[in-house]
Amino acid sequence: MKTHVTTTINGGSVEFLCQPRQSLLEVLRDELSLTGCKEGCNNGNCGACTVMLDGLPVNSCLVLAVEAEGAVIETVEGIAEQGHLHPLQQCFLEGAALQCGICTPGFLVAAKALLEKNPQPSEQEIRFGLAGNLCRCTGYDKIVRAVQAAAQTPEAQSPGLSKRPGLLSRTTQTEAKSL
Amino acid sequence: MIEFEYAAPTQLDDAIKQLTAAGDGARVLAGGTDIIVQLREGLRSADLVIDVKKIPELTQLEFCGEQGLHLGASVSCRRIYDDENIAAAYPGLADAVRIIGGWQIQSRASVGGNLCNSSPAADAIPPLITYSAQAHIAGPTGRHVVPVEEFCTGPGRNVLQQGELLVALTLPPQPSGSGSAYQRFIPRNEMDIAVAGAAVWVQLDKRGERIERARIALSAVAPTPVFAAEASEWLSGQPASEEVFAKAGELAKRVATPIDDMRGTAEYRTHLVGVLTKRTLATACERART
Amino acid sequence: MSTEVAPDNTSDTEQPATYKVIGTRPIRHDGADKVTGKAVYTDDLHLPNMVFGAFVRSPHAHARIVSIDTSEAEKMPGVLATCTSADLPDPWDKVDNLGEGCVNYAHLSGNVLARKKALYKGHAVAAVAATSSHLAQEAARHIKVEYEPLPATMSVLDAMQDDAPLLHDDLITHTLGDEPARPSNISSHIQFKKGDIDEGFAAADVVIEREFKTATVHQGYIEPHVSVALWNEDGRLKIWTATQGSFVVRQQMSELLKMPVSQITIVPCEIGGGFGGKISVYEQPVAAVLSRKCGRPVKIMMRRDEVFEATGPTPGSFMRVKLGATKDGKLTAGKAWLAFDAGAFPGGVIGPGAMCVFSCYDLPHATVDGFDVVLNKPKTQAYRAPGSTHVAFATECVIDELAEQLEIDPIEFRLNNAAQEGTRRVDGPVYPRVGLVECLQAIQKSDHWKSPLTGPNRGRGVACGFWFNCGLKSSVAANVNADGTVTLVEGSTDIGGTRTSIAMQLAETLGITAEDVIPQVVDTDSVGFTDVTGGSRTTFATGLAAYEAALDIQRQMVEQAAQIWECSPDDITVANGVYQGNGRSLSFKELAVQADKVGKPIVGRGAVDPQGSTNAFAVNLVDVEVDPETGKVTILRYTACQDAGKAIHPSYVEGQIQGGSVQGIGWALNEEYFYDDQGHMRNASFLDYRIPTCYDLPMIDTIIVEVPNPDHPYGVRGVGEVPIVPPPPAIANAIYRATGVRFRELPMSPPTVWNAIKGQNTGE
Amino acid sequence: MAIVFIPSQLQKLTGAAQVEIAGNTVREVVEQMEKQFPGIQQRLFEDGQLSPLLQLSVDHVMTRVLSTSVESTTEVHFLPVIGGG
Repeated sequence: MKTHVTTTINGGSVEFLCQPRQSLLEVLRDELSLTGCKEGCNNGNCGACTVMLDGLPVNSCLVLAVEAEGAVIETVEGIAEQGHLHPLQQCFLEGAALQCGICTPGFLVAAKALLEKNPQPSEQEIRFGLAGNLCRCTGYDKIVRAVQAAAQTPEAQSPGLSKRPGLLSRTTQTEAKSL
Repeated sequence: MIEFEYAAPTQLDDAIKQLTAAGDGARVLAGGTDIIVQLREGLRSADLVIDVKKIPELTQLEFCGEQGLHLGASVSCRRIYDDENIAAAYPGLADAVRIIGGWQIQSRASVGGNLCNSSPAADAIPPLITYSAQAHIAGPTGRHVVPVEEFCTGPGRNVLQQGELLVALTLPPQPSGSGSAYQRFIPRNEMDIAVAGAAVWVQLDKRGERIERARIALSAVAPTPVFAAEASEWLSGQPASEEVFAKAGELAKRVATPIDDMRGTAEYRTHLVGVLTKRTLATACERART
Repeated sequence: MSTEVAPDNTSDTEQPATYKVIGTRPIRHDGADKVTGKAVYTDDLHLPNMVFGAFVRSPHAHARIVSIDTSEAEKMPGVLATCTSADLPDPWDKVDNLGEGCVNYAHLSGNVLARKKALYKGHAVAAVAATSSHLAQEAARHIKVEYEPLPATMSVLDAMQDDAPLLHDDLITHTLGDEPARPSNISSHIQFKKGDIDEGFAAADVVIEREFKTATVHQGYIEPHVSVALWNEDGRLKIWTATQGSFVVRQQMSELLKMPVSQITIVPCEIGGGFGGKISVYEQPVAAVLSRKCGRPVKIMMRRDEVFEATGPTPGSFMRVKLGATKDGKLTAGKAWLAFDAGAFPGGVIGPGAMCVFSCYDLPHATVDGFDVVLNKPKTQAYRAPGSTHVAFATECVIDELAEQLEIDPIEFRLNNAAQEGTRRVDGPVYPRVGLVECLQAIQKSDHWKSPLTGPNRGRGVACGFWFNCGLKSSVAANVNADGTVTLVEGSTDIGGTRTSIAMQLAETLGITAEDVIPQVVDTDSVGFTDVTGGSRTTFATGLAAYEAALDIQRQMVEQAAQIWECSPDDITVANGVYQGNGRSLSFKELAVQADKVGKPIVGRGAVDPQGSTNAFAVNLVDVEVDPETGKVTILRYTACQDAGKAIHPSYVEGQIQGGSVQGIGWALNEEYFYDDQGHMRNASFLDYRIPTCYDLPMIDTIIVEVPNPDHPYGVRGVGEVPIVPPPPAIANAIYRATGVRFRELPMSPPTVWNAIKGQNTGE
Repeated sequence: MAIVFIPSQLQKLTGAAQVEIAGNTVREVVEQMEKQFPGIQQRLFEDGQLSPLLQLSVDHVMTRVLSTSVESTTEVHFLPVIGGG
């Protein structure tokens, strides 16, 4: 038996059918093709599947899709808008805060939630806030610095974390820069 | 995962009827951070999963200094520590809910669910015990109240009978001069299950020098979270000093009957009880003074 | 964090050249895809009509398989096919080199699906395909396997005993010399001798011999193993997979399924980490067989517990290391006895372990004995500088103890004995120009080393590390586009930004920008053979292929320019991407636009098999604080210095250093396979297999030293692996200074540290 | 001519840790060595190629190519194969 679920995902109304045993992660990825959220452990220990559910970051592997009835969901696919990267995305790129990239969507969603709650976090607050997200490649250094850098952007400091133009073609000449 | 049905009743009575009808095959879903993992890994099975987050009484969070705290069974950890007044009045509980999993877990996991999961290593149960919290249970035969201290009966087991549901927890108001704290020991700094944990509640005299009353509870060192009665009683009338904290830690060890497993040996866990009790007593007394 | 070039005392030929692209930090080409969730990893694929596979795995650490009954599962609605080892061709005893050491295909086939015996808990025994992943998991539980449990052997020393349960009754120890008559669990014995150790130890004033143990650890990549296989009716097999090397997957599939490589296409999707663990095949052949049997694409994704229990951890080990030195701080002799567990099948990482044990030092006399031992654990695999981390833990702890006894500063002692150009390694060869001395000096000059460490229960430790790095085969094709950009087609899967570091070398050589290169990682039908992304070889070797392709393009561009300008190619000069001749001058881009209109297409090729290795050294400095009441170690400050030869993209070099250091920190402090007495891993999850979270760490400061590699046009050395090597001994040495206890077992987890401190206090 | 470093476990066959052997390539050197120390080639080769368990170090260069040319001062070492992670 499948259940009909109506949700809002990344600002748009989305309806889907699912079995009660299907996780939100499974439905987002397999039914709705929102494959930005990743499965790393499927039991809430790695954070790669982090999405926003009614304004709070959750592990979508630990949410049943049927629970999302009436919920507002945001995924990594909704962070950039109309070709403009979010400051966090831009800072992750400029700061080389990703290597293999599998944990990156989860980090971005969690970091965005963190900055919305605490726009000027200390290093320790960032580390505590992102402790639910595992990264095996970077040693976290550049991730923490990218979040710090994003918090310093004017956009991040204005309400709602508005977008700024993407600067994908820019080469950052940061010889010996402390990044 | 094996197939199951899902219900999300909006009335407590409906939930109890569904729970009763489904019998053994019913599982309650609050935050889901334990039950979904258990179902997926085949550690528990379900024919029917009953989501209780749409029942108003279970999502109620009310704090009034005079009456204490009413904590609906499915209220998330996050809602507790986000409320500055609650976090200030029940710092031991706030300590616990801030470290249950990462932020993503805390957005969903509930203290009620932590209690009903009845893990010996549950972080939220020891603070509840130190506050002498009450568990309000509804079932096919009506409602009753059980002290949290008596709620868990073994690893993953508790007093809930078939058809019964935890509705809320109530914590008494906190008198001035009281303080509380919870600490667990884990090898990492986050994202771990307690190797051992200690919660402490103290009431100091007006000068903040002497302990009038104290309650100590421990996690991960017995089949259930336990109240350390002897240590708690001994503290009455003792000065709030490092020597006293250390002695209380030694006494608290006497209720620890831990096992050896991949998270630690029995010897190490027992030792940690002494360390954590001492440290949480110091923190709780410090908080009682401010 | 700072980036340093080689100190002034390097020779003229090593003066850093001025580069326009190399050494800058462009945004990686795949970056936008990866921060927006658009990058396609294998599990993101959803092929039409696709079904899902699941494994049945042994619940026993060692058991004879009496029977397998798939009939009940096959009757379930939605179940399409089952598979056991009977569906794989009979394996053959052929040993092949996959660029991560060797594989014997009989063993590999037996690891993919157990034949007569299950050799470890989690060993795959059967598999099933069904219309949903839930159903496949359920159906797997309906495959009935009857086992006859056998005694298991779980520790490397136990497994070496004469009376140990034998895993393979035909396993004869391989040595280059005389081989024993009887089978055992010792699959190989390696030996190196240099000089005369009796003489060497006799000349020593201080001799220290210690024993060390390390636990089994996992690479811990966040993306589980996952593949989609489509075995078409025309006999062609296509596999989309998460792998470090698409061509070695093709090679393994060809051997295991006994079909020609030309019938197989491997499509490497974006890969979520590997670190040596995604080279061997596991689920790929099974997905292929299931696809052949049900005629539909089959996806298999492992659960996290399967990843831990059944894919390549790196070995646990037992090591005995003895070193002697004179009063004035010169090492005279070394002796090492090393036993590494290979897991259930032969072929662990003992070879490089034995070669690396004394590789940081100039030792006049030494012997090394290394043993590869099978036991009832998953088949081990390479993990970042395979074998070197183990042995560095042993050697660097003894070195530290020697320095202390001799009352010599630990960095000075290492400088006194450091391997350098001309040093003969214990395994024989002589080093070319290497940068260990420069790394030690850079640490000595660092702010970290100069800042005093104060406070109780705190200590500072230092350690060195070495890794060879491989060359191996790489191919690229580079197509010049009509707009003057270059599409770079390559076979190296990109795990950590290598698309960009390879593109930058092409760009530098051609005199264009990094953004004017469009790198594409393609399938095995679309580019020449390329070995794995591993062995710290990709930026070095595939970069070299890109360099060759650029020179090839340049030659063709010169010809085109000569045609356009109606002059001889000999009259044309090229400098910094500007082509000049016959009084005219065009940039690369301008010339490409014109050439598109007149001449033949310009296609550069680069195909290399660079012989040699890039000899990377690293030195780490760490400050720790130990909680004496709990035994918990906090990393206060960390500085990792490494010779990168030439850092092509410094951010990603720093990233490799930081990531490797943190993996080493995890290995040092908490990571281990925790086995119960039944040989069952009890912590097969990211909850209890504790890789570091960001809340466990400080920033990891990096110092990049650049002593150019003489065997690469831009001086590149591999950087990916050596960063994991020094952290465990550096941390052990720091904990010693904080507690007065020398730790000789990994991990140095809180209970271990507490126990030792307690033992010290009570005189135990 | 090359200086061949004999793996310690094979030194029983040669009686020495290093031997000077005639030949212009590694293959020629090994073939010549077999004449002097019968049985050594089968320890090092498989089907006429270097054993997959071994690699060569010719001076400091790691290789598996048997046609690598050698001179009188060239050192040839037989080492276990290495890979990487």
